[in-house]
Amino acid sequence: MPKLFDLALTVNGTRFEQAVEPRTLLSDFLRHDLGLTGTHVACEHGVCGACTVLLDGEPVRSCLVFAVQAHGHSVTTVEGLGSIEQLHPVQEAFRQAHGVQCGFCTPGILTTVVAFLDDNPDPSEEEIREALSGNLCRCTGYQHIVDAVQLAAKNIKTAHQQPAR
Amino acid sequence: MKIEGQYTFDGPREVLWELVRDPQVLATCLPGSPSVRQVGEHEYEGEIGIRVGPISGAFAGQLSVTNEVPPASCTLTVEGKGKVGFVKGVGNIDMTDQGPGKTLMKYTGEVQIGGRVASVGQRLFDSVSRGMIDQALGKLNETLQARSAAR
Amino acid sequence: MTKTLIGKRVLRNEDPRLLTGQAQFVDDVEIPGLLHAAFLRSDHAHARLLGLDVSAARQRPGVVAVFTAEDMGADWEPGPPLVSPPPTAKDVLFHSRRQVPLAKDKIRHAGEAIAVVIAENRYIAEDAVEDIIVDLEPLEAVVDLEQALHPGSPLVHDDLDSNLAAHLFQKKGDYEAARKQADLVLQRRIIIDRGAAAAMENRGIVADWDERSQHLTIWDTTQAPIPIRNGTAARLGLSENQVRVIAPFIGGGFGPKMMMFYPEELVIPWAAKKLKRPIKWIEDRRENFYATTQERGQIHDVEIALSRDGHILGLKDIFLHDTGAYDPYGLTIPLNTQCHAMGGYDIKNFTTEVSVVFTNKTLVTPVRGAGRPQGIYVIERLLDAASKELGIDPVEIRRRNLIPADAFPYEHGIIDQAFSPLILDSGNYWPVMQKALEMIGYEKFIRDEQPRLRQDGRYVGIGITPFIESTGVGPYEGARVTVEASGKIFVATGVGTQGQGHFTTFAQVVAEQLGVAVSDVRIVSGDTAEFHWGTGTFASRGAVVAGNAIHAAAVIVRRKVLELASKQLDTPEDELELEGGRVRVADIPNRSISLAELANLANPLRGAVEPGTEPGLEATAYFGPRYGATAFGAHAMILEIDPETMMIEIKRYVTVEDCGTVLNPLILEGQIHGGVSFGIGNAYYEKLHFDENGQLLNASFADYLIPSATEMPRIEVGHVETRSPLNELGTKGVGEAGTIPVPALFAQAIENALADRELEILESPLSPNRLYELLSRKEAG
Amino acid sequence: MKPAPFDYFAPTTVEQALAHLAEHGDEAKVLAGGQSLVPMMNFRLVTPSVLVDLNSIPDLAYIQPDEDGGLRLGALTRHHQVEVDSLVAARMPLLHEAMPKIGYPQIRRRGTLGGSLCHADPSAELAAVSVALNARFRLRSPRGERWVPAQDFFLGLFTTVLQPDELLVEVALPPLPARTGASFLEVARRRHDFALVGVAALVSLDENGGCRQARMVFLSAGDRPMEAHRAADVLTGHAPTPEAIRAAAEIAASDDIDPSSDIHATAEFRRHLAKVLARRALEQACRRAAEMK
Repeated sequence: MPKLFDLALTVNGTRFEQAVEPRTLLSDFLRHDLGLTGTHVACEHGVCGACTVLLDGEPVRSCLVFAVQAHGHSVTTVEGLGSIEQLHPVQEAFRQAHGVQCGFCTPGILTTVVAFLDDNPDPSEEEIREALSGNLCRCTGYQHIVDAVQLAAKNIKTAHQQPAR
Repeated sequence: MKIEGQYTFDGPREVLWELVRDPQVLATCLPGSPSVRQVGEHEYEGEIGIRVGPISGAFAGQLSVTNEVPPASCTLTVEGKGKVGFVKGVGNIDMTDQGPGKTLMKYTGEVQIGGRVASVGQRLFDSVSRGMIDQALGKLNETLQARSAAR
Repeated sequence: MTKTLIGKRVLRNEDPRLLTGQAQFVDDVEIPGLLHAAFLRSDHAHARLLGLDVSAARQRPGVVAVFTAEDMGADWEPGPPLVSPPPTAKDVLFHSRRQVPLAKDKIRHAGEAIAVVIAENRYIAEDAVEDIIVDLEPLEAVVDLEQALHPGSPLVHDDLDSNLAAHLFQKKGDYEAARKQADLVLQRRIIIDRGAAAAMENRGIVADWDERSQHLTIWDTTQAPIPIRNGTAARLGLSENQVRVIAPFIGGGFGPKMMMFYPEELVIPWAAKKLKRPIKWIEDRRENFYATTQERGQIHDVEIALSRDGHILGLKDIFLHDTGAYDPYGLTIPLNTQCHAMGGYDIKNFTTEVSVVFTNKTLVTPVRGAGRPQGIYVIERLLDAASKELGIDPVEIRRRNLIPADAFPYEHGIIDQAFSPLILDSGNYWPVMQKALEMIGYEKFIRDEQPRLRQDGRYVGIGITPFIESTGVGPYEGARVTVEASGKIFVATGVGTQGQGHFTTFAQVVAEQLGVAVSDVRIVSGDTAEFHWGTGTFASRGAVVAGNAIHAAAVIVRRKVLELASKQLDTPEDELELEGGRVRVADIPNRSISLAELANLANPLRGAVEPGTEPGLEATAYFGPRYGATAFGAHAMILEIDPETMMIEIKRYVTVEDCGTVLNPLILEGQIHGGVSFGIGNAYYEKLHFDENGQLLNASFADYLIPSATEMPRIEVGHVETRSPLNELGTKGVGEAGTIPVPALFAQAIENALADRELEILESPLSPNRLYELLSRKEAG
Repeated sequence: MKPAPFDYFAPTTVEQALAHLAEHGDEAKVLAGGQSLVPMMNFRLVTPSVLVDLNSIPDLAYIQPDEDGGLRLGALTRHHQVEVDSLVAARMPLLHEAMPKIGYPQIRRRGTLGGSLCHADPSAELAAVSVALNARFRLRSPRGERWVPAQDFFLGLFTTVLQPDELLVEVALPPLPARTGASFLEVARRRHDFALVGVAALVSLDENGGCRQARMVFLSAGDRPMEAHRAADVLTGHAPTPEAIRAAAEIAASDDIDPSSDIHATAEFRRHLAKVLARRALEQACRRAAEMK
């Protein structure tokens, strides 16, 4: 039995310390140890993107990262984006454009898109589809998701243009 | 999956036949060169360790030789079973003289792969099996050269 | 009453929870003391189970129990049949062989469960599965549909004298006579292969037996919670009220989550009750490819007889249907195929004969489309062949054969999947096709664009495919609508939901009647503690059957509300209107009373109520259609193929749907978009590759290719509305419409793009490699 | 699908990492980006008893210019860094063109240059590109340091010259000859799937537009990156006419590669695709070279 590893990391702004088995996948640690079940697991071999989280701001597959590798780093999950009362602009756009059906792939898509729009605030449809190419969705055919990303980009831009009070 | 090919050995057919009929020799040509135990008149057992880069698996293997027509042809059956799945290979080999000190071996057969390794590793089979066969025949040829030279 | 909500693009009630990671899926259920299960599955497709040694696994630290078929003792029995063979139809042969909880004696498909490990966590459970020593004697596998029926083929079920699972013959008119009149008779062999549903959420089940209250709670990724509850209670010797089945948020269904009972659904609740501990099993993706049902495998030998002017005189379709290792789902799929092989066409003479075949492959049950795409593929491929033979434009030959508007209801005289007569209830087909032609600019493309592109050396093709979809079948669904003391509305219904937006469309139906905001209507679906009559979400029936039951209940509640309000406001009911959560006098808006007040008045705590009155503003109602409503649609596509690499780009994609009354266009479009991407997968990307030994070679998302955002085109959706006379709302189902015609359309468009190669496509799915083979063969002659 | 147990080390220096490798030898696997290794571990096809994680070692991720116009890249440089780096775009257009074709966006955020090369997947873009660019690999072990040319690094499927106690620490890319045009093309089922076949091509033209040097390396066309030597000979020293290019493509597809069959493509189809891609890549590379002053 390999020895446990004393893991310390920040998730959605909160610091957690816990001893874990080295083989524990970050996805399982978030879901089962921290109870952050918004991050979903659908393939566990790095293709579907449902488990995408932000590791130090970078979108990564949490099923391809061991929890111990997040030691001393900061993780953002879908729970860290917005709340039911206060949706993140990207979440709000997904609601407005019906970018959600069963909602299982959605958390991984939201984290991917938030990072994408940070890098590329004014993307073309082609760039959006490329950015989404690592996230599989079986319900939507992606069209309303693409619309949602376009809407989010537009809303975020106009929000920035509001004169500061 | 079908396998088919040929290999020209640097040695006389009779010597090659002796080697092919000696499971201890054949074993040294298998991946991981297992030591084999005879368990039947024509059946042998051993531990095959297959390694392809980072992918490795121990297989409890059986080897049997049937349909012998000395010193020309026979059927080799290799079976392995391990945690990652199973492999079964049946090959008919046919040897003909190819000028002085040369023997042409033609082989045709069937490789069957199952379990975990089959369900997610399909894109590797073809090149892995071809690689292993080439490797095995290469080793066999080395042994043959040594044996012939020794004579 | 004027429609205010139905047909509006209302945003979804369920989204905020889904968007913030707050919606509960089965794998999100956490219970103190929860144990985790992993299954040992067969590496072989066909084998005798000679021995099983689980002692090492039982000894591993963290392992609580290991169970085999033997350990289940008398509780070991096959699952129940889901659908019985048609009682009515004659000439039916049916051998019912159902899946087992854990394999005993014999393995019938790769991935069949042999033993289950229950441990402290999933990691340990998987470690222990590797400790189990299983002794299997491999048998020759039954894989090929035709060889399976040859005498001397190995048998999937040793007690049968062949691998024939079922045989069904149906006829309409007299094909042979029609054939004699024909100017043209075409014969073709059409082969359609298997695909997976591949919902993003794998299956899962959590079972929690409370010894003190003697109560079992099950969270299950099922499309049919109520039958699961009833069946589980019966198997475990419990009363139905001792079992509660909850289908919480489900990450996509697409058919296989309707299948029951899966072995895991038989084993996990049994084990939880035996160990008196809560147990969770979550399928992993590899298991999903082996252990979750699949569909589509059929081989058709088909013949069509036409007159010189392109009228179809008759159709004869003899086909094989692959049902996999067991056949719990009866004849649903092949019946759908038979009913769709005539498409939306006026075909007077039809003979169809199916042989259902057992194979050593994963079980087959409906997957989005459920036999319909195969039927449409058959007739549409034949019409394309005929249009070339007869020199009639592909659109024109279809127009000439479509069922005319005045012919509805159109009775075919064969039975459908529900064993009721196949009757197309309503429709107006040609205008739907016309609209699709206009939207994609068919004329202009053929006349101007295609020749110009061809001159530039580009291979761009167009296709258009009409299709029908039988939907909204019985038997029935029900619902209970309640005005709560808060004035908000609570609705309970039995169907599960897998992303179709039921929480919103159902709320719209209720809000429409009771004059409240859609967001003030709370829907609970798929929790047997809330409502326990009904069957499930399948066959594109949710919005039709449950939707109409909810509508009926809402109408009764509205009546109750008006009755009580008219007393309170002492105004005749016909002068009252419901709006903004209040009932008010039409012309005196300030004379009004809130639903909340009425709800309290209807449920007083003291005082006398009139004898015979029911308390509360609540009603339960049921809806069961006489027969299913049939939707119609047409899809059109323009695609470009690189004839050197066989890479394909879909340039335009147009769909026009007639699914009767549209409840919510936003959600309808979503259903269509998703259906089309599913269909594009079926047509070009998705194929389950079983080798000659029954090994599945692509049990991962790296090798099983579902379309991603970079493969999907924009989809332009048009609507035509022909209300169904079969239900109050006038709705028809649409859940599978997007998927059904795509493979046929795709083949048509490729043939059109490669017109000068005279390629004929008679198979699905396709792939670049396959297209290359077909074209090379063609050139070799 | 959960990985088997292993012991985990996160050294903070290369020396520490080498010490762990020396201690555990064959039992240890190096964890870089993990984007190929971890899926195999989740499937339990790979079950190392020790993982040595390089991600805590600083200064293994860098892109530096060489005075001679070449580049040096640290082994732990993530794909995304290479993809968006302007130096790479300016000096190594072939590499720049290939980067977006690797994996998926999220994979490129995590996956590393060195990890991909050491994994030695014959369908990897980077392996083929490194051979085409005459890359040199700096390997370190407790025994010291050695430089290995990319051509000699890849031995076969997932197999390289790396010893169990050896670590790839740096990749050096020499400058390209004057008037060198590059082209990277691949055909995949979905945009980011393993390529059915791909090719990295470089063509250097002399002042009269003749072909001074041509280079093609194929991916998914054998058990390692397959360099088309015979095809190159056909072009080198001649004018890159359409006929010459066609002939070179034919030879590359028939003589220079050894593709396998799988469920997505037969060896025959792969040879066909190789021919088509070779032709298109050579044409594009020539065009780009010709446009240079």
